[in-house]
Amino acid sequence: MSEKMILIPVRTTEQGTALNKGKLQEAYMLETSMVDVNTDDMERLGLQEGDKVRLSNEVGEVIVTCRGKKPDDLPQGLLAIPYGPPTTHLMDSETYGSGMPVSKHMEVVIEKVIV
Amino acid sequence: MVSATRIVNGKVYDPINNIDGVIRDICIEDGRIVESVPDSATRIEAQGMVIMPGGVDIHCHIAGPKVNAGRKLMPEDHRKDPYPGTAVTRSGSGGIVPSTFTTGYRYATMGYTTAMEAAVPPLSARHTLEELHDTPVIDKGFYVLLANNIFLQNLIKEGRQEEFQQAVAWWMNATRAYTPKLVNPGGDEPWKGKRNTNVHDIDEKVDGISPRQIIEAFVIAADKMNLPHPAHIHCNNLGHSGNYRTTLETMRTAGDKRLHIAHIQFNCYGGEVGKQPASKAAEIIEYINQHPNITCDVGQVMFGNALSMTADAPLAYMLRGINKNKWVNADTECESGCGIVPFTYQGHVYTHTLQWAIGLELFLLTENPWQVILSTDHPNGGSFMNYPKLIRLLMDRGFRRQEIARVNQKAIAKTMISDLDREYSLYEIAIITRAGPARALGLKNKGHLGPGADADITIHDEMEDKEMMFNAPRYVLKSGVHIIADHEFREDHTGRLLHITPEYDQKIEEVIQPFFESYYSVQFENYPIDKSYMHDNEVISTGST
Amino acid sequence: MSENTRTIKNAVCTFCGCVCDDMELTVDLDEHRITKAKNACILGRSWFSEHVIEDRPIAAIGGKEVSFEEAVEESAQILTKAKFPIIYGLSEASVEAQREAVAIADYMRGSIDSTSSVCHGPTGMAFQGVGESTTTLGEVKNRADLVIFWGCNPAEAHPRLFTRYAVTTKGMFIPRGKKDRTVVLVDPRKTASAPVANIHIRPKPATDFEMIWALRALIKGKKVNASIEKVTGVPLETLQDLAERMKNCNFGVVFFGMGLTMGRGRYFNTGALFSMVTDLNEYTHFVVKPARGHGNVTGADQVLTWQTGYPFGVNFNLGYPRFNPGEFTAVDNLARDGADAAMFIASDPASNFPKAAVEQMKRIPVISLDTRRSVTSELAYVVFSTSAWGLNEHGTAYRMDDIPITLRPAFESPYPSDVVILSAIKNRVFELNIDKRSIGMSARSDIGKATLHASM
Amino acid sequence: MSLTLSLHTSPEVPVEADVISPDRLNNLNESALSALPVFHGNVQAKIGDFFKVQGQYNGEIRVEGDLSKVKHIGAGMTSGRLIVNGDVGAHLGAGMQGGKIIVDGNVADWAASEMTGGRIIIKGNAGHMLGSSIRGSATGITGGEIIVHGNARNEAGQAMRNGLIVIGGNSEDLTGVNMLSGTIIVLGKMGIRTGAGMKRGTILSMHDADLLSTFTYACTYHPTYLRLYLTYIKKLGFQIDDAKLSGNYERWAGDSIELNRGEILLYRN
Amino acid sequence: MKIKSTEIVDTFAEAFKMCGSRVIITAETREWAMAAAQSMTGFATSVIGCKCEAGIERELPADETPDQRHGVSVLLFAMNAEGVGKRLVERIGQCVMTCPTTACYNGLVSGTTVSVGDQLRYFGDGHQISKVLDNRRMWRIPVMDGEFLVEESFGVQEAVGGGNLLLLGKDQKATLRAASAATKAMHAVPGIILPFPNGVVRSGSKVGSKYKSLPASTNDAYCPTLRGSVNNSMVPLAVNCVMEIVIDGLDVKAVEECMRVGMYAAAKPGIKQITAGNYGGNLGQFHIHLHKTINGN
Repeated sequence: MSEKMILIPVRTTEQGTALNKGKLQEAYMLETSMVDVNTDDMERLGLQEGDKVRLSNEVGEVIVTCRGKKPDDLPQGLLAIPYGPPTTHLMDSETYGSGMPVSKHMEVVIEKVIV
Repeated sequence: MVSATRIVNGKVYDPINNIDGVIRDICIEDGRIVESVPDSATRIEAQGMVIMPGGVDIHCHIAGPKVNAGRKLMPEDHRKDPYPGTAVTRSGSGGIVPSTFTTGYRYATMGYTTAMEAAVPPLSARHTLEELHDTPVIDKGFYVLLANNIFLQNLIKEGRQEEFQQAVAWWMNATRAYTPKLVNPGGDEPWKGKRNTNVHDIDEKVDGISPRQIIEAFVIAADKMNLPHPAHIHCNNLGHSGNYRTTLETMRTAGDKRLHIAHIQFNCYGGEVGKQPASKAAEIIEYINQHPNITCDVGQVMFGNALSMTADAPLAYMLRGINKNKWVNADTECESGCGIVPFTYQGHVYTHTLQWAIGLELFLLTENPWQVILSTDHPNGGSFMNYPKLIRLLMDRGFRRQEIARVNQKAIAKTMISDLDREYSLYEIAIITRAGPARALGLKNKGHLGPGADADITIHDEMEDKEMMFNAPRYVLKSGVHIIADHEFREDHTGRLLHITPEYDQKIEEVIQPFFESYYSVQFENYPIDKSYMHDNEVISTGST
Repeated sequence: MSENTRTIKNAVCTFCGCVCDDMELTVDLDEHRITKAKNACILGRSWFSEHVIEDRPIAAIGGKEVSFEEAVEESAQILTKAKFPIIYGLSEASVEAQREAVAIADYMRGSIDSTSSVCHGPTGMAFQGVGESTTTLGEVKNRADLVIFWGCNPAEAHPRLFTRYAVTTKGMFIPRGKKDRTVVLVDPRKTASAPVANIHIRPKPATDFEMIWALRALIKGKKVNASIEKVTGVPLETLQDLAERMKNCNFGVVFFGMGLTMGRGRYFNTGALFSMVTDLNEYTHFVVKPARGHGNVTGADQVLTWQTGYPFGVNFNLGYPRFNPGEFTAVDNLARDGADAAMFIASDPASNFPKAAVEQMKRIPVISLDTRRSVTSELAYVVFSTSAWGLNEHGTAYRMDDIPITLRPAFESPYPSDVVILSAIKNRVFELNIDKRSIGMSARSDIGKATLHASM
Repeated sequence: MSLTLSLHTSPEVPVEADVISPDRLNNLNESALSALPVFHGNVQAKIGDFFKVQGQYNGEIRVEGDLSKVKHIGAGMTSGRLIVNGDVGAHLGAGMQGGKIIVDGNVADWAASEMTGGRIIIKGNAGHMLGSSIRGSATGITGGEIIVHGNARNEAGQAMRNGLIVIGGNSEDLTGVNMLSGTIIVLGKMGIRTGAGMKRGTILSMHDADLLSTFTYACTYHPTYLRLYLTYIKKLGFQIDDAKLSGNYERWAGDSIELNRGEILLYRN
Repeated sequence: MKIKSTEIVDTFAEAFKMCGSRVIITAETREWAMAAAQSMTGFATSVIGCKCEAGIERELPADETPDQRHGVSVLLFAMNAEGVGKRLVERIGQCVMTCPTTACYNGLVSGTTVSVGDQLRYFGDGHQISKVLDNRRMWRIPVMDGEFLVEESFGVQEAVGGGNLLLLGKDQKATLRAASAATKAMHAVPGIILPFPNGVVRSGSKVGSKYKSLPASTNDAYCPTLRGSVNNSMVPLAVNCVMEIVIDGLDVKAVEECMRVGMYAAAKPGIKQITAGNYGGNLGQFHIHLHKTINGN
């Protein structure tokens, strides 16, 4: 089961502190491959906390780990991942004449990875 | 090291030394003018040329946060005026606010070798020093904005004049500035704290203090400290009709103590607020003629592009209301405001022509050119690149008439500009662009060509067209270095920072620090500027009381 | 922890754009690390504590350790031979290093861009379009009775924005701190910043422009189509209430972040916000402040502007600076125009640039300067290990409000600073390119304007 | 025979070639033409390094090949005809004052920026900022005609002050943003935020559009003047059926934040 | 010289230099376009009394008008460009702008123009909108049925007024029939109008009057009733009715052609003579000789 959703790369304290440890370190890799998903959405998609999901768009695809967020904290249809390599893998290099690539509000398809 | 140079056969204009067009040699060694040099010295043949000290700009805006904001604001302006680099110079961009490199090179190209940035919030002094470091060739300094400093205002309100003076001295040292600058004294608090209002009268009290009290306090402190250049003031009500009364009152407040009125043209308007602007240049200049303690720079308006950038934030907002152009406001905590608006002066517009004519009236009516210094308040009245044209307007009556005929005649009719036949001589030009500003600034080694002076020298081909002549000196020497020869850049040069270090009682820090810790957002210990920012510098002595 | 420690007061944290200068650092001089950072926020604490000297070669070419001089020579050669080289990064570097980098770009005639272009570049572009009413942070602390956070999450990105500058701190006219302020958060998500807000407005994602536009109309007393609720998910009454609050406060401020700059609309989002704040100054004093970071990205804007006239995305191909975001910005240079050499200074574009740009990095010679290994240094051909600015080196950093702060280093590093490396490369690039630079260009002010691209 | 420039060597990095313009190539023979300077990245090169030059200028220049890395073609031109066969890089016809450019291919960003006169016909698609201003300036094109048969991307006609832009396909976001005056006709669909900040001027689309809340519906009518425009562009080769010519259009006034003197017209039936 | 049985007098029509313009009126239907045109050209017979002379040149099919709607072409003449401008503003403002669904375009390409839409736009009270297409500026003036579209400026050119034919017939019936036939034929000539009712004027005039206040008075030389009363009567025996056709044209060729066509059409049984009015050749700039005009073709 897959669905189109909006992905917002975001900052988190964990990402910030992990950054200081080093981008090639595990803490950073781990934090930047967590995706926040609305728990109602998770239920609909049959997802459990910690499940791997595939996010894909025209640019690329990544596999990240599900982290449930209460519906009050994160609206339905919205995904959040701390900035890092997975989010850039989905980023188009088109900058609309601004120098700024598409870095927020990326349309992605989310689907559960069946192990 | 710079070798010795002898300039021969040129006609020398050196008003400080009473030399008016006399052919004589100028000798240079180690960056200074000397009595003589060995025969082995490099010779510059200056037959048919005019030799003057390097120009001194007493009031311009060339570095610091508002200048950089103005720069950043205008990519469309830079684009039309690229400035390629050479083997000895860095590239940059021009326009109304050129990049730092271009600023320095273009001043040099016009024969100016010293320029004073006229308005820097103390908190941004470090930024200003960084830009001045990247402003080549010229010597430079800056005036630090203190009149709307809340801490200082509190001392004035409480009548603590002695501590006030100590605090001003502390601030001068902490920021490495050249003199205190007063902009629309008392006007920041109504702007920032009272929903963008302003102070309208020199005796109007806002939160218990009036502009006159502030002006008085600075005039006295500067006098007591014997600063080389006195308080440098941008008067209240600048740009408003009827403001000449404020200007007269401001000058009267100084009594017989020294005071410099900045870009006074913007403060010579008759009429009532918001209507019927008229020229009161004659009234203002009459006062100045009778009061040798006052100096001013004109702030001539030149037709074409300008960028209004001022610590007088309400003024910029008023201008924005006129042209609805992009507008910058920038508050500096406890210290200052700032406004920036692109502006174009147009000959067909009544008020613009009036402003232009008032500036010329001031020049042409003055009895003592030493008191009336050439400036355009760059870039407020137009770029400093207009100086050669302005010089021609003063020197060439025929050209002036031509230009007068091209602008708004209704405005011209309201001034006496058409009746003024005066033509400036080269000697007088040397006064208003070199000797006068150097003297007003207390720069004993600048503005003249006597032994001991800095070897900042310009050599111009003598030409009928004075604009052409001052547009491009054939040689420019800075501290004895041959920067420009045959109109080409031959060497780069960094220039020096000019600043003062008046003495103060260290105890004043104990008074300042608690205020600072409560209301500033940086640490008190991190506020004063350390030596690493000083680079080449020269302390101008304040002398003893 | 050894006994050999020292304390540094009023030290500066350069992790985020707050550039807090009230750190009290305890430095273990034997271990070369900071053991305590009093006053630091969670991000600052990790910034200080995690900084260790990595054991890396001072310089390497193609993975092989080389001397500093060899690496400088190779870098200068690469940059000189390239037809379309770029320099990028600069955010975690001092003003002094940034100056050298611009000089290199000038001498080599390439492009230079800072991390601004993928951060607050759109803010700079909006500034160029409409201007900005802004302030230093101290005035927010002293005066702001209405504080709006729009599309930013200071709790996780600029924690001390709340405590030191804008919310809980007490100021001259805000004697009771937060009690004297109304805090509004605009964010679709309930972020960690939400608890501090008196009002949390949650528009649908990417509808900021529509919402600001409606607010502008409401502020001016113009009609707003009722469809606004459907578009933004925010009721018209909520917008009306916010508009009234903004008009009626004494001193209002909006902080905003990448929720605006990165979203669809980019500089139009920020431009709309700037325009709204300008509109508000008709009624009261109102300012706007990009919540900027990392480190000294603000300084990069400043240095580039004073040296070239433009804040980022500058190109020197023709021998003088030109500016065009979308053309001379790093992502476009790499992904579209095929930059043929790159020098990355204190940044890690290989980990945060779009795939197409990273692919190009892999095809061309890359020079990297960084304090620690990164994805970029891993793919670079010439790698310099540098000391850490601020922690090991003196210099200047600009706070998000353009206030320059002098850095107070904690301990020495065995690695050279950015400034030293860049200065050496600059000198060599200058020598190698001298023939490209005309000798004796006219110094007459009426000449020297380039005729090429008169239309540009 | 007209003058023909055929690309023989693809540039590695962008070539800046505003020299490819009738004003600059007039009156030169083949070898002089080949020697004209262009910038290849930061290296001054010659036209001949990239193009085979044939023929003599007779009022017309033909440029052929994949020109997607060649920028500034026809920039600032004042007269003559420039015919481009192939995709072309940024800044085509930037600041153009007169004459005619015809592109049989796609064009990159900033085509016709700050144009003041003349006509550009693009048979393929256009990029972003078609007929826009350059950064920082408040005024885009002040005259001339930009005719795109395909699609255009963001900010078509940004800050336009006069002239005509026709887009046969779709346009993306911010069509006619900050427009001061002039006419933009989009036969296809438009993206969001059309006409944001517009003071005056007309934006027409043959499809429905999501408009900002600061635009106010006025009426549904058939504006007589539109018949002139549609007839005019019909002659330029666009398919305009009679229903559109005499049909009804919704008129939306805006942007109320600004002068509120602009209009967006959406075809209804 | 004769055409059939009608004698063409060897004389000339004395015509005057005027200034002319062409106005294209379009509307949703033919009727509305015609209504506007008729209204606009009403009371425009003689420049002396009406300050201008105007008439419908022809109807235009939709594919000939700028906006592809039914149209009418109107010519308007006055003594100078300024006069044309003023009359156009008055008449377009009062008769075209007021008429439902109309639009109004310049129909004459000329180096000299007068501003029309540029004046009328103020009716829009600030809501008017200008549009420039193909270097022509149009004004859109909001009105209650939508918008009135009018071109900013109209071309004017030197033109010819006062071309004329006098038909001398045996009785009123025959003369009227000939005049009708003539005007019908003459209308087909492009670039001309016949400003009088149905193209015919019976009250031909001469310059001056015995009454000081009148600049002109009845053309007594051609009044049959005065044949016995005046010395200079030009009415031959057996002629009992005279009618005149006045022609204004955009150029003298059009007027000549029109007169030629008119003479052939009018030369019917019962028309004794066709002549033309002149003032001895001292007043008008154009002398259109009848014989030459016929021979010219």
